[in-house]
Amino acid sequence: SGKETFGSTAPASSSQRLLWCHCYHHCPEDSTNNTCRTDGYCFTMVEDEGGVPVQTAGCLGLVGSEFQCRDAGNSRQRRSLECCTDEDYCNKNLHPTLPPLKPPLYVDGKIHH
Amino acid sequence: ALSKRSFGGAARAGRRSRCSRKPLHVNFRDLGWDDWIIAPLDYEARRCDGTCDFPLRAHLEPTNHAVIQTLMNSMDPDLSPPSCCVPSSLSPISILYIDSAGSVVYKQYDNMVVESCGCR
Amino acid sequence: ALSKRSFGGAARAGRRSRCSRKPLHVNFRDLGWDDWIIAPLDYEARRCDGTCDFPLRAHLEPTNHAVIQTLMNSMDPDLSPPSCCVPSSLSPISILYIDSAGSVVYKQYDNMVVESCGCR
Repeated sequence: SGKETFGSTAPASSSQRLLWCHCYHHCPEDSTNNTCRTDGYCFTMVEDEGGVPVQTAGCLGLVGSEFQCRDAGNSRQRRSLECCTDEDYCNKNLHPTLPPLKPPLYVDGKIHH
Repeated sequence: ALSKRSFGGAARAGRRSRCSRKPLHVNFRDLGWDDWIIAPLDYEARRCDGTCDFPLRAHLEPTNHAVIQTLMNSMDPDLSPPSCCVPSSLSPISILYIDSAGSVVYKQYDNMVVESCGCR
Repeated sequence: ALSKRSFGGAARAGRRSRCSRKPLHVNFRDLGWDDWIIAPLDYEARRCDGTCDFPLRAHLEPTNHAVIQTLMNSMDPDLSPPSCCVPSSLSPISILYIDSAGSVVYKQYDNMVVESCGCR
């Protein structure tokens, strides 16, 4: 699931100012000190990887951000993503939590959902 | 020690790395082209490889379609494959060669070297 | 009877088809976006899929790099994967939606529908 806190300010690009974000795991090749820049949004995401919550963060471009920040409501991957744009490094203050586990479908007829 | 939430390492064990540039050394002699190419006889072309996972980062410059396709894939991989990691910007090289008339020619060939990769 | 040179049929048995457009129906309700998108609630986005085999045909508009990469792959698949079948031209759609301030907005989203595929 995704949450977009589009914030009061419009995305960076409309005022031609690029937004700095914190970046963990898969930063751009030319990234320094775990930072990146974008015309769109900073994000932080937590996803369930084999039972371990793994957090990543970085930059999303303005193109496609309305879709990515909302995420697919029923992604098979258990994850939660939040976007922000109000200030540089705003994703430092984002702490998404994993959505609850979906109850498994029991096929022996006891519990069906 | 890892915090309760572990930050993904550079490439988590067993997981294919994310879309990025990789080396690709092209040797024209190996291709059997040293009968018409004088120089260079090899060059670093690089290539793009790796996964295009959600969310597609800004530096991968995804199109709206690539974003939608990636979301459809995370909803149900059978619906659609993920978007593909391909060159998003390329640069030229110049080659000195002998043309079919036997003349020596020095020509720029566009889009020969990967400068950046993206998900499309 | 087959001539000495058999011309490949539309798709030789068991072989993945060549790079071309395939259907991809996107349903915004399935994506859980019917809480902000008013219309359309679904559209045909199409996608690109299939092999980028040598020689890369003209309609696939390969770059020089894609041609070189394809040749390297046919020389030795371990050297390089083939080039990838991706959208080469896309078209927009317009969406009527409710923005985060609660206003109804009608906006054109570029690059939402695949018009043609190419090898890159």
